[in-house]
Amino acid sequence: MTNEAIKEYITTIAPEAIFDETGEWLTITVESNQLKPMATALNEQPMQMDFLFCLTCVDYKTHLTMVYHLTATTNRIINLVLKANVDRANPTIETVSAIWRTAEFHEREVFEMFGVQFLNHPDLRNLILEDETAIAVDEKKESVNEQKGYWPLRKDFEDPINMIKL
Amino acid sequence: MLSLENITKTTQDWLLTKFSPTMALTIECVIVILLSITLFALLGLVLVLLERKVAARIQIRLGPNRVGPGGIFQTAADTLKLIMKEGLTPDKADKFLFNLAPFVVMMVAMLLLAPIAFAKNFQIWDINIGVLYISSISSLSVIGILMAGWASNNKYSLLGAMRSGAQIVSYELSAGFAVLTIVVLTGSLQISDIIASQENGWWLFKGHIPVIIAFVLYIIAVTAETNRAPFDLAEAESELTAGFHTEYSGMKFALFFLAEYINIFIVCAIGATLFLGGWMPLHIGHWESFNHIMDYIPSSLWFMGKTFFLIFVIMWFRWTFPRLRVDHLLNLEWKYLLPISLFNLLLVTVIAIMGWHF
Amino acid sequence: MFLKDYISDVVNGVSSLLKGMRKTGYYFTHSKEIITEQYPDNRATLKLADRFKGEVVMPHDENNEHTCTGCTACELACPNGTIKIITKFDITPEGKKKKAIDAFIYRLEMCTLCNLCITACPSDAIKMLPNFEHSVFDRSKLTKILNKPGSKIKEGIE
Amino acid sequence: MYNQTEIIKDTTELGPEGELVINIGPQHPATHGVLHLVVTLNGETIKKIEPHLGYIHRSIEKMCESLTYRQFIYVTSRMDYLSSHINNTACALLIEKGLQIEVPERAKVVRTILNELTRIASHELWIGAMAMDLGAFTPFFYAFREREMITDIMEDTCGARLTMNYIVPGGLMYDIHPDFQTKVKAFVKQFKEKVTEYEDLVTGNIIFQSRTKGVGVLTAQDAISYGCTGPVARASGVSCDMRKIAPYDAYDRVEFDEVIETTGDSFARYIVRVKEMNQSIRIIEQLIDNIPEGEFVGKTKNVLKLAKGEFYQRVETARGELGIYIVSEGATTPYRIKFRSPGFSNLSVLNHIAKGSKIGDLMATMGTLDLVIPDIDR
Repeated sequence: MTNEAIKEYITTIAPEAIFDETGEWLTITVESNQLKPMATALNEQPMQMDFLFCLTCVDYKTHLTMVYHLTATTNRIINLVLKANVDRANPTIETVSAIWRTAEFHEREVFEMFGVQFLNHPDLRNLILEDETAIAVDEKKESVNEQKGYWPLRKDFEDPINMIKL
Repeated sequence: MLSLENITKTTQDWLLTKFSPTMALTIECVIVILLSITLFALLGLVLVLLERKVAARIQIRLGPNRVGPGGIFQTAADTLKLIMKEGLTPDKADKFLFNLAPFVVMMVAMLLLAPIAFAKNFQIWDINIGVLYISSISSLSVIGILMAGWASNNKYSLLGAMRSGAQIVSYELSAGFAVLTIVVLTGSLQISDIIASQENGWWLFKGHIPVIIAFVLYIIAVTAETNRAPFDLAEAESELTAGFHTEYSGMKFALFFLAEYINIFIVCAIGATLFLGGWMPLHIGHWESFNHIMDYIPSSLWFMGKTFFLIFVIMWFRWTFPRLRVDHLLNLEWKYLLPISLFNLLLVTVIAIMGWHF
Repeated sequence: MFLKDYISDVVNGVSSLLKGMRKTGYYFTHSKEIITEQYPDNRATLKLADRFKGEVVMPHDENNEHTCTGCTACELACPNGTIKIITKFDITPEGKKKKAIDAFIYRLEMCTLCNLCITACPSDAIKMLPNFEHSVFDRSKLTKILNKPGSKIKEGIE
Repeated sequence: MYNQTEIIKDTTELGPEGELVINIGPQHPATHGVLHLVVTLNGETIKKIEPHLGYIHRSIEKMCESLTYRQFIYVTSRMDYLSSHINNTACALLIEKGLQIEVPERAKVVRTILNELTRIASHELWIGAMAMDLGAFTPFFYAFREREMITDIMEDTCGARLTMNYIVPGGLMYDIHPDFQTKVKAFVKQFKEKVTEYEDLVTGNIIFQSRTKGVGVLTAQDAISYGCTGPVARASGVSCDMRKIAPYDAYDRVEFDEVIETTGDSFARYIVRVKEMNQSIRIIEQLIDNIPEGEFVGKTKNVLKLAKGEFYQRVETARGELGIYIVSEGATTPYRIKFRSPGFSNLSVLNHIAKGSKIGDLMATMGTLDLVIPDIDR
C-alpha cells in the first residue's frame, strides 16, 4: 500500500486529517476528538495496524501532542505516525487501550509525566511516580509546581531539589 | 583404635564400680546430653562447611578459603557472628510461639539421635521399636515449622509453612513404606537387629531390585522431608524469600539452619543403617577372608563413611536440580512415589515370604 | 498402554535427572575447571586490558610539563560536569600574556568513564588509566587536580 | 521524604475477600532489581498482579533533553545495561540517519559483531538468572564463565565491561583491539562446546520442563496487542525481528534465521533465546574473518545538529525492539526524546499471562519475560 493509497483511505474516514510526509514515515494529524474513531478504523481492515509500538506525548509549550507509532504485523513495511494535539491547560483525550492493550501502560506513563487525562482508561493511576498524596509531603517541590501541576516531562517543570542545572 | 566399640561398656563398668547404680545412670545421662550437644554443634559446623565446599566445587568455584587453612574455620566464624547478632522479634508476631518454634525444631532433631547406632555397641537407646520411633518423631518437626510460619505474622512465612506441612505429611508415606520394606525383610523394628541381619551383606545388595527401588524412593522422600532442594518449597528463596524463617535472625535463625543439617544427617544415618548396614562393614556372603579384612576398618568409620556419602548425594541433588512447583511436588508423591512404593512393598513381601533374598 | 506410558515417563524423567547429575559430578571431580580469581592475592599477576577506562589522568613528562592548553574542550564534552578547568594568564619571556591552566579539576566520583573528554581533547593532554581501585574513605579525596604543582605547558603546543 | 506505607501495602492484613496480598519486591530475590509487584493471592493461586515501577526511574528522557547528541549516547547504556552496546548503536544510527553520515564498512561490521556478542552475553546472564529463579544455582556459574569471555573481549576493545560507550555517531570511538579476532574465535569455539551443558542441566531436565511447559502462555494475538517484542513475541509465533524487518549495520548481508516458536509458553521463550544464541554465533562466524580494512569512523562535524523534524530508529536488543523517538527543533540538544523500551511493554503482559497460575509459575513467567528494571523505569 503506497502512501497515496493510505492518504486516500484515511481521507474517507477523517476528511480533515492533515498529512505530513517530510519524516521517515507518513504522519497523520487529527483532532483529539477524532482520534478514537481514527484509531479504530486503522486497526481494522484494510489497514490492520494492529501493532502500536510507541505511544508518547510531546510538550510544544503551546499545546501537547500525542504521538502514536503504528505498524501492521502482517505487513511490516507500513508504518504510520498518528498525532493528535491536545489542549495544554486541560488535556483530555480518549484512550486507545481498548484497541491496543499495550497503550494501557504507556498511557499511564504519559498521564503522570504530562498530565494528560485519558477518558475511559481502565486504571488511570500513577505507575512510576509516587502517589499524589505522597508527593504533597514535599513542600518545596509543591510550592514551585503548585500552579503548573506535578508533571515532570513538561518543559516548564522545575525541581529545585533533584535537578542540577549544568 | 578409632573404634568406639568398647568405650560405652568400659565407661559403664567404671562408673558402676565408683558410684551407686542410680548415680551412675544420672552421670551417664549427663555425659550423653553433653556428647549429643557437642555432636550437634560439630555436625552443624562440618556439614555447613561441607555443603559450601561441595557447592563450590560443583559450581567451579573455590568456596570458603579465607578463615583458617582452606577455610575450615569459616563456619565457626559464621556461628560466632550469628551468636552475636540480635535476634529480632517482629512487633505483631505471636512472641511465645515465635520464640518457641526454633527450639521445637531443634528438639525433634535431637530426639531422633537416640536410636542411631554410631558404631558397634555405641548407641544411646536401642529401643525395640526403633524404626517406628524414628518415623513418628521425625513427623513432629512439621509442628515447629508450622509454628514458625504462623507466629511470624508474615505471609511469606505462612505460605512456606503451609507448603512444608503438605509436603512433609505426604512424603512421610513413601519414606515410611521404604522403611517398611526393610522391616519386612528383617522382621524386626529394632535398629540393632536390622544391622545384625546385614552381617552377610547389606540389604541394598541382598534384596534384589525391589530394595534398590526402595532405597531410591527413600532418598527422594527424605530429601523432601528435610525440605532440601529440589523440594525446598518451604524456603524457596526465589518465591518466598526465605519461607518459614523469613523473620528469624541471629541465633534463632541459626537453630533452624542447624536443625536442617542435623535432620539431613539423621535421615542419612537411618538410610545408611537400613540399606547399607549401618556400622556393619562390607560383608559378602561366605567370603570369610574378605569379610575378615573388612572388619579391620573400625565400625564407626564405616558408619560415618556411609552417612556422609548419602549426605553428599543429597547435596549433589541440591546443586543440580531446579525446584519443583508445589502441585508437581504433590503429584510426584501421590501419582508416582506412593503407587510405586506400595507395589514395591508387595514385591518385597513376596520375596520375604518365599525367602528369595540372599 | 497406560502402564507403558507411566513407566516411560518415570524412566525418561530419571534419566534426564541423571544426565544433569553427571555434568555436575564431572565438575565436582575436576578441580582444574575452577575459575575463581583470588583477587587481592593475584594483584601481581592481574592483567588489565590496556584500554580499560579507569580514571582520567594527565601525563607529565620528566620536565614536569604537560600538553594541556586549557581550551576547555573536555569540559564542554563532559556530560556530567566532571571536569572544571581554571585558567590563568602566564607571562611569556617575550612579555606576552599566554593562557594556561591553573587547575584541572577532575571529580572522579561524578565521572562515568565515557571517554568523551579524551576524544574531544585536541592536544592529547589527558588519557585514561587502567586503574580500578578507587575506593577511599573520604569522598573529597576523589576530587583531584590533575596538573602537578609547578607544572607548565610543553613548548610548541598551542 | 514520603511515607513508605502509602506505597507498600500493609502485608499483615488480608484483602477484601480474604485474599492474601503480598509484595514481591522491591527487594526480592526473583525480581532481579527493584521491581515491585503487588500480588493478590488466593491460597497459592494468583488473582491479580499489579506492578509498581519507578524505584530507579532516573528520568533519562528528561536528562537527554539537556545533553548534546554526542553526550546523550552514554546515558542510554544505563537503560538496558545488559544490551548497552545495542542501545548505543540505536542512538548512533538515529543521528547518522538524521545527518546522513556515511558510516565506514569496517565500523558497520564491528558494530554488528559487538551487538551479537552483547546479545549472547545478555542471554547467557538470563539463562543463569532464570535457572536461579527456578531454584537451580549451578547453571548460573557455567553461564557466567562464557559471559566472562565476552566481557573480556569488550574490555579489550571498548575499555569497559558493561557500559561500553564505544559507539559514536559515524562509527566507532577507536579501532578494534589487535587481538579482537582471535579472542572472538576462541570464544565461539568454547561456546559451541559448552552450550551442550545447558542442554544437559536445564533444557532436558524433567523438573525444568514441567516448571515451564504450558506456563504463562501468551497467544500471538495478545502478544501483538500488548506490544510484546523480542523473544517474548517470537515464542508466540509473531515475527518481529528488527534485524530482518529493517536491517541496520551489517545485518542485511549476513545469513541468519529468525527463531520462531509457536507454543508461547515459558519453555518456548527459553528455547527461542537458546536458539538465538546459536544464530548470533552464526552471524559472528560469518563476519569475524571479513572485517574490512579502512576507516573506523566517518567524517562528522564537531558539533552535531539535527534538522528540525522527527526521527525514529528501531533496533533489536536482546529483549526486543528498542525504539528511539527524537523530536528535534534544530538545536544541539534533542527537544524531546522518548525511549520505547522493550521491557516496559513486555512487563505489561505479566498480569495477563500469570493470572490464575501458582506463585512458582510467576517466577518462571517473570524469568522468561527477561525484565531488566532500569530498562522499564528509564
